[in-house]
Amino acid sequence: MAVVFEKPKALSDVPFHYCPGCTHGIVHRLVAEVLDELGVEGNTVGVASVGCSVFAYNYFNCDMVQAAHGRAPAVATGLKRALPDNVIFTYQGDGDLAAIGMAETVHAATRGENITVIFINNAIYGMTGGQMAPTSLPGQVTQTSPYGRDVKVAGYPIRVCELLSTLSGTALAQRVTVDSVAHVREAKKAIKKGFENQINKRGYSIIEVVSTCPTNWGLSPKEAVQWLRDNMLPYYPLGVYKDVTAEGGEN
Amino acid sequence: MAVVFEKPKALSDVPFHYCPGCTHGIVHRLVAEVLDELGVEGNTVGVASVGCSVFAYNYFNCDMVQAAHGRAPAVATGLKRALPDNVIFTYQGDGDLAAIGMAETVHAATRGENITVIFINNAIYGMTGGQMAPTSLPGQVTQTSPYGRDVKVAGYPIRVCELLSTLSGTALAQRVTVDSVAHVREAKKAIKKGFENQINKRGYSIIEVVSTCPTNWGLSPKEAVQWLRDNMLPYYPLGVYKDVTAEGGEN
Amino acid sequence: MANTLNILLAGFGGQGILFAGKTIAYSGLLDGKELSWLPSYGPEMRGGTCNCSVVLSDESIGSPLVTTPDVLIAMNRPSLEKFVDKVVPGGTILVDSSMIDIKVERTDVNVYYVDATKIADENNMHSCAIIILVGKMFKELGFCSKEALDGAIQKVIPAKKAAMLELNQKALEIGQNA
Amino acid sequence: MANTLNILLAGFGGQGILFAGKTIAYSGLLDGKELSWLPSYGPEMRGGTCNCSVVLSDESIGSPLVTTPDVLIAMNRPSLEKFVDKVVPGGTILVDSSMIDIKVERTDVNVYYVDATKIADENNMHSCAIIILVGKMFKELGFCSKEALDGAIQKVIPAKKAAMLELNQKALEIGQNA
Amino acid sequence: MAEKVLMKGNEALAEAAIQCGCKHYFGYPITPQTEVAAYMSKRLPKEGGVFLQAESEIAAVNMVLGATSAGVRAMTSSSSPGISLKSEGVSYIGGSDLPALIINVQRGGPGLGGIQPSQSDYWQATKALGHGDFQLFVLAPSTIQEMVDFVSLAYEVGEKYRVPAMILSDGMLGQMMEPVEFPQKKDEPIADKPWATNGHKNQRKKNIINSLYIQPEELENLIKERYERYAKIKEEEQRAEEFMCDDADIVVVAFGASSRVSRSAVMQARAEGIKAGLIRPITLWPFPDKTIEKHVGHTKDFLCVEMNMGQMVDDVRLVVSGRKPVSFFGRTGGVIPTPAEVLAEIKKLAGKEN
Amino acid sequence: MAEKVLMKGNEALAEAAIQCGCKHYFGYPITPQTEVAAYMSKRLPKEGGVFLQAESEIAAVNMVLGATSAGVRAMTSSSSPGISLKSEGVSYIGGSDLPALIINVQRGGPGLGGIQPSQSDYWQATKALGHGDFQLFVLAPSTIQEMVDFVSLAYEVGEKYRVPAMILSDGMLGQMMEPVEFPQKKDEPIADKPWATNGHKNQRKKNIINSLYIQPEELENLIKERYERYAKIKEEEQRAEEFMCDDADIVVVAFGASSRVSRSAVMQARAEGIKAGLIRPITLWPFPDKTIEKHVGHTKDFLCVEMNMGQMVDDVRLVVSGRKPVSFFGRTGGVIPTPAEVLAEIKKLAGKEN
Amino acid sequence: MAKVTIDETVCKGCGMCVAACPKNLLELAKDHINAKGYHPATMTDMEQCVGCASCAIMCPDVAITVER
Amino acid sequence: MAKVTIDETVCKGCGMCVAACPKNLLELAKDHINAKGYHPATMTDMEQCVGCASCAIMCPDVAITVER
Ligand SMILES: Cc1ncc(C[n+]2csc(CCOP(=O)(O)OP(=O)(O)O)c2C)c(N)n1
Ligand SMILES: Cc1ncc(C[n+]2csc(CCOP(=O)(O)OP(=O)(O)O)c2C)c(N)n1
Ligand code: SF4
Ligand code: SF4
Ligand code: SF4
Ligand code: SF4
Ligand code: SF4
Ligand code: SF4
Ligand SMILES: [Mg+2]
Ligand SMILES: [Mg+2]
Repeated sequence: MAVVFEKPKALSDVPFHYCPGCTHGIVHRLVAEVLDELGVEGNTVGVASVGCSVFAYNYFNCDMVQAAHGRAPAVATGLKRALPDNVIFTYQGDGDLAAIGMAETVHAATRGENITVIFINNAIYGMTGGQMAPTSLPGQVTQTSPYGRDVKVAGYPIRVCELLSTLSGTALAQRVTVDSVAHVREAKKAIKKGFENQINKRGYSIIEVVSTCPTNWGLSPKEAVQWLRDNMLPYYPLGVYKDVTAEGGEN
Repeated sequence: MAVVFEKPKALSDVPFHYCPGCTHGIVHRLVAEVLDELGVEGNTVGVASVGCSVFAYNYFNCDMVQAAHGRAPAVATGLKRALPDNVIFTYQGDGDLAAIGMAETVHAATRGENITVIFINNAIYGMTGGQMAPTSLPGQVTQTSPYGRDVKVAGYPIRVCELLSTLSGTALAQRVTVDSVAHVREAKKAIKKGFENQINKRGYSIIEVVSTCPTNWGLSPKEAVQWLRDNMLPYYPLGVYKDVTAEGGEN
Repeated sequence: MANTLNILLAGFGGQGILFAGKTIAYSGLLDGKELSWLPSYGPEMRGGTCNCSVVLSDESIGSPLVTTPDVLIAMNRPSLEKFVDKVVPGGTILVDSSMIDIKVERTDVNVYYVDATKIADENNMHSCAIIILVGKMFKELGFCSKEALDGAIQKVIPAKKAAMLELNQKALEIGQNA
Repeated sequence: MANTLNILLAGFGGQGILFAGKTIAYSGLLDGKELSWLPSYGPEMRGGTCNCSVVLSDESIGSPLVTTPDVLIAMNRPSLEKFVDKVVPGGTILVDSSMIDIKVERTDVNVYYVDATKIADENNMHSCAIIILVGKMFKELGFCSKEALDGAIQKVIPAKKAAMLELNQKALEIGQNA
Repeated sequence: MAEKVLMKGNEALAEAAIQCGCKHYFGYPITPQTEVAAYMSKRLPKEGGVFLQAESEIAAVNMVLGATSAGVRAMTSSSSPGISLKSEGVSYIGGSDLPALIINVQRGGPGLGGIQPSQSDYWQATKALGHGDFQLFVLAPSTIQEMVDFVSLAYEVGEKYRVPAMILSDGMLGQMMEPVEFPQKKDEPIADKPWATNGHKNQRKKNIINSLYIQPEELENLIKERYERYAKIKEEEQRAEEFMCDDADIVVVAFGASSRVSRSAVMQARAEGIKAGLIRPITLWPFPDKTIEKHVGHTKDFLCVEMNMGQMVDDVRLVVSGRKPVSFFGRTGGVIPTPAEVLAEIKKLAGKEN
Repeated sequence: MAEKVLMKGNEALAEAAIQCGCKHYFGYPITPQTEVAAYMSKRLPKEGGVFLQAESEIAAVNMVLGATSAGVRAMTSSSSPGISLKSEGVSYIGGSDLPALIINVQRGGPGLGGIQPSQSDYWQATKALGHGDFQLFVLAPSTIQEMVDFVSLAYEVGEKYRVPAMILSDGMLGQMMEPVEFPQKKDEPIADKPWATNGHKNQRKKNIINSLYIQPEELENLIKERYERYAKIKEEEQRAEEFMCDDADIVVVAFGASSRVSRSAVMQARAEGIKAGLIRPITLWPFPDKTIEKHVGHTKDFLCVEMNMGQMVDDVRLVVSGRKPVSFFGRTGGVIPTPAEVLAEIKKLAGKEN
Repeated sequence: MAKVTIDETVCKGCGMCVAACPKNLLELAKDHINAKGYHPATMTDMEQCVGCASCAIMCPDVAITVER
Repeated sequence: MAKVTIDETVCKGCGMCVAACPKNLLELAKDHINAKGYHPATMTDMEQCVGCASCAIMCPDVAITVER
């Protein structure tokens, strides 16, 4: 009998602190699998952001830096400029990337900063207990939109891939999800492409993973997956928003 | 004989500190003319940003607040939320709006913050003596891109209207210039529309004015206008990028 | 300091630790005592352990953080193991023996084992195990007046959740008879 | 303090104020003196006034900001008006009389009027008016050695701008004969 | 007298702000302060107010600057890292003479640090929350009741002198519940704000809110004028609580959370016959030097107890100025000292004396 | 000996950094510091280095955090408002034990303030450039030569103790030119950085750069370990210049720009027969208390001269601790005091004495 | 034949694997909890398992190893 | 007939008006400078002016008033 599925080498033995059914864990594993497959763990520096994934530095076996809230793209830029031949990735939540870190995100993208960004869009601030995120849906009830997100007051959700695809430095902007085996496989392909782009110096790659937060959505893991399908995916259509390799060109 | 052209009432008697031929002055006048025409000076609070136009608080006759670099949209938001029936505008340069203030800009826009933003894109940091701006053109020589902006290192210029037009809260995103009498007239129309949108509570309006900085471009005022036509306009096409009134709907 | 009672409630998240602490706190309020209630907070709360300090006193309260409890209510084994040695000599430990299969070895404290979760399950009041222990604590220590205890449970459960209130009242009673 | 010379150069932006200051500073460097050069900076420089403090001394220099100059080179009227009263008694004022149509009324200072801008224009060295005044200052005060002055002008003008160098050398000479 | 209710510190503070007429809250979530925003988001819409979750702490503090410019009572709250981000904005508020209210529910630092209670932002709050010469009026509550009471005090003093005010709280006070009572709403109107930029309606000269003064002398004069106001605040607004100080040999100085612990320790010391007392600074800036001064004479030893590595102790030393020894005991990183630890320190000093 | 050249302070500092092996500069323009970036943008590409104009000061300081994590010598520079924006990042750098270099070319504050020279960020630099318990190694140059020399000192001390370092300069020093000489390049290799996150190459355990410690005790222990390093720095790295102090009755204490003015005043006072001296703190943190202490005995009066409303004076008072009077003279908002003004203050004290 | 191994100590009883198994072979243990307080996933019928690894692919805690 | 008034004290001699006048009526004074040090714009032939205000519209310093 051969092992057909086991924990990737690039993941440490520290058990995840995530809530039951939280998709952060699946995405961690996919990133680690890609590091394994590309054989770059020893050459990689990951940047953990501030959000539920803040402890990512414990989970990946590569070198890790923990960045301030929203500043992972800047930290990654500093690392990449000092280590142009290493592989640098950030792992960021929607609050981190699209709220406090919006300027750093737009500028890393427009600079074509040669990094790979894993972006967990779970429409909420998980870590701090369920406040509205820039990606929370219209009408969504959160701790800080207790009557449902009123777009007249709190504004409209931001579609990050669409926004960043207007920038010349973006090499890949793709939205995936992990609600099913097929989608998980697709997500992994996208993540792999994001890392390959970096190795081929094509610029900024962002893989947005539409994710769940069962805890702060107040749903069971199973219900959360269904809510994601029913509510998130219509607002955040899966797909490739920019891909310079498809356009046939380097950046 | 009747006066066919004179200084608008909403401009004070303080002479501008701008360099000879700097188009900041033209745009100030247009804003003041619009305030006059709409009769809203007494109801308006302007927000001066940090850049060459920092002293704007001396020039407009309405109440004025001077904001920190990049934070004019946040200050304007605070004002507008406290004074929903007043007219609030910001006057920002490209460094202010598109570099340090990018997060505040994107978020004011996506919130549909009911303000009017006058955005002076002169492809340079004027005030501080000619450093590269987020909008400096590829190859453009500035104090901090002395060998010409190398997009591989410094990244690509940001097209702000294109970026913001992806956001649902943006009511108007229009790019104009003031290199000729005809264009000045067009610019004024756009500015007026931006203020009318606000009065009609349609959301965030941004009027990007492609401008000159003769001093830091190292050109005479006349040469600067020509440089703008030859270099800026091809990269920053004039036009309406988003207009909810044209789309026939409120926001 | 004799008139101060330092209470620590500890278990998993989801076992009603904070709620029970609040009930005790309200009983203090209704008795006109000084009191404080302090939860553990932070990411470790998710699914992990959760605990809550409650202090009842006749004097104004210094630190609301209970590090050496007079009373420990332990709802799972890790919590008991973590805090058993912190209880002051002569103190009280209430153990949910449905959840905890070990015994307290100390002899200088009073230990009460109640099969709280099992009893709660049998009575269809799954979330009320800890309230049974609060009832037991009341019986053994009389930390407040009867009126205060009854009033407290009404305070902490919103009026519209009458069914919940009834269950909890019943749980308190079961505890007092356990 | 007798061996310290506090020099203030003032005029419009674009009149070469900072450049002239640098020339004087370099002459100090070449003479092995202590020296400092401090420009006014900031937005008011744009088109507005511009000035520059240069201190030459045998001792290490305290404040590089010249508020009470021993020497004032004034290139426009607002600058002269602003600083004329700050010059120390017995000090020196060099006035570009092409640009300034008033006279200094103080009698306790030495004033030299040079039609610098006009002379420069006539000699096709429009930007060198202030260097003419530096030459004049050298003649009247001998603030440095001749070699240092000649060396300084070569230091401040890049080698590739030979034509500019020549013009400036000529300007210095004109000034020394003015 | 209103009924006492049990409330978390963060929520009580938020409710107090609403009762003070604060209808504009701008903030960004951070533990252990999130409940302030959560509470505001529930209550303000019903009060016709505005709750806005900003995109960052920087945006939030600048929104507060804007709203305060407009003349309303506005507020923001955060915890240590978020407060650092606000520092430029706070300096602008100070430089623009605006009476905004900023809450810091401190946690352990530096960096991301931890989320447990701390007092390690004392220096930042009292000396340098931002660049330049300026001060905040800083209040340190030690009970939930004070979390409530100090909100109106902060607004009142801030508006009277046109200075920003801060409530320097901590995770313990933010998260804990105690019985609290809200004062009857006062009918006193909120002070007039003739300087507000709310549209001149062609009826007054235009107002400008600004912190830029390009002429150094002008800027210096303005700063000196501001320091005259600070001097007045120092004179009139310093506050401290004294507990068993009058005959004390050993005076503990502690604020906020650590003052509660210290109070217990002082009582225990007294029970053991040691003449201990407690000075609890309520205003951290202005530092209550008059109260310290009062007790320099009879005190044999001062002991500062803080949840940091030693910050306020410098302010105590500045007052005592070598006349008596001033020692320090601190826990940091989120550790709350116990009364027993403080008592041990007191005993050490008592032993030394006796 | 290398030839002396005339250079602006900002440019000399930038050149010095390059000569120290700093190949990574991240900054954002601000007056009066822009020349640092301008110089770097010209030179670094030719040195195979990286000049990057960041989108903001916040991004810049976090880029420095990233690059320093990778093990290189990196640097950022700004002026007062921009430094406030960096404060969260600096706290992270301190909390991550990274030896980054930060330059503050101070201008007048608070808020946008002015652009003329100032020293009003002394407290911020020495006590609280960010939240939490931590310190920077802070150097105050007073000449262009020191702008050069202190860069290598800052890197060396920073790397030795793994603490961030700051050069606290001001607009006067940044903008002025003086003769300066660059030391021969030393062949000493830059210290090894086994902690750097530069890819473990499967040859060592992974490295983590982090400031988060969720267990308070763990965080406390880490902070205490760090404070042991600080204690060592205090012991071994404090520096000050003494000028005519040995027999002085009146000792002026001043750093940076104001120390130059004070030096002139002291010389004038001596010329007039007043026994004045000058202590010039070179390290602002650690504050050179040993030097002050040395002169408390014979000194009759201390006079602090600063370009702010009185900040370092507290540190002097903490050392002097009431044994001698410590007075203060300051100008602020961008005004540079004149030697005559300082002399007048010295004379006042001398008059009082005699 | 395939073999599925579930690491009970890290399992959080989320049920993602249960939902993912095309053969419906997994369930959450009803009567015991692990040290973390969760009802861990258990295999009901190993014989039926086709080793498709769907369960493992959907497990957020990487608790499952599949051999075939 | 039209009348163009140029406020010399605020004019910065930028020449924008000169370039804008369709009738080419404006020039920068060659032989005098204003208090700010600029050669101000001057009208060469008022008779020819059509009062189109192009000069004023392009003047960044609002130095021009046009009557008609
Ligand atoms: C400067 C700063 N502001 C706020 C916080 C508090 N904070 C921690 S995580 C977080 C939000 C995380 O949300 P997101 O990025 O969506 O990640 P998730 O937890 O949802 O995975 C916030 C606001 C902080 N640590 N630092
Ligand atoms: C926090 C902060 N960073 C930097 C500066 C310095 N600064 C002043 S203006 C300016 C750039 C202005 O450029 P832009 O916004 O394009 O306006 P312009 O001068 O070109 O009109 C900068 C960087 C500042 N005042 N504050
Ligand atoms: S709070 Fe939400 S995002 Fe965070 S670990 Fe739990 S489920 Fe996942
Ligand atoms: S520097 Fe440029 S933008 Fe600023 S006033 Fe001068 S010309 Fe205008
Ligand atoms: S490997 Fe496939 S068949 Fe076997 S248990 Fe897992 S999902 Fe079911
Ligand atoms: S998916 Fe993993 S964690 Fe969830 S129940 Fe199955 S084995 Fe356990
Ligand atoms: S009004 Fe028209 S015609 Fe007359 S000067 Fe101006 S531009 Fe020329
Ligand atoms: S456009 Fe205005 S400022 Fe320029 S030259 Fe003409 S009148 Fe003068
Ligand atoms: Mg999220
Ligand atoms: Mg610009």
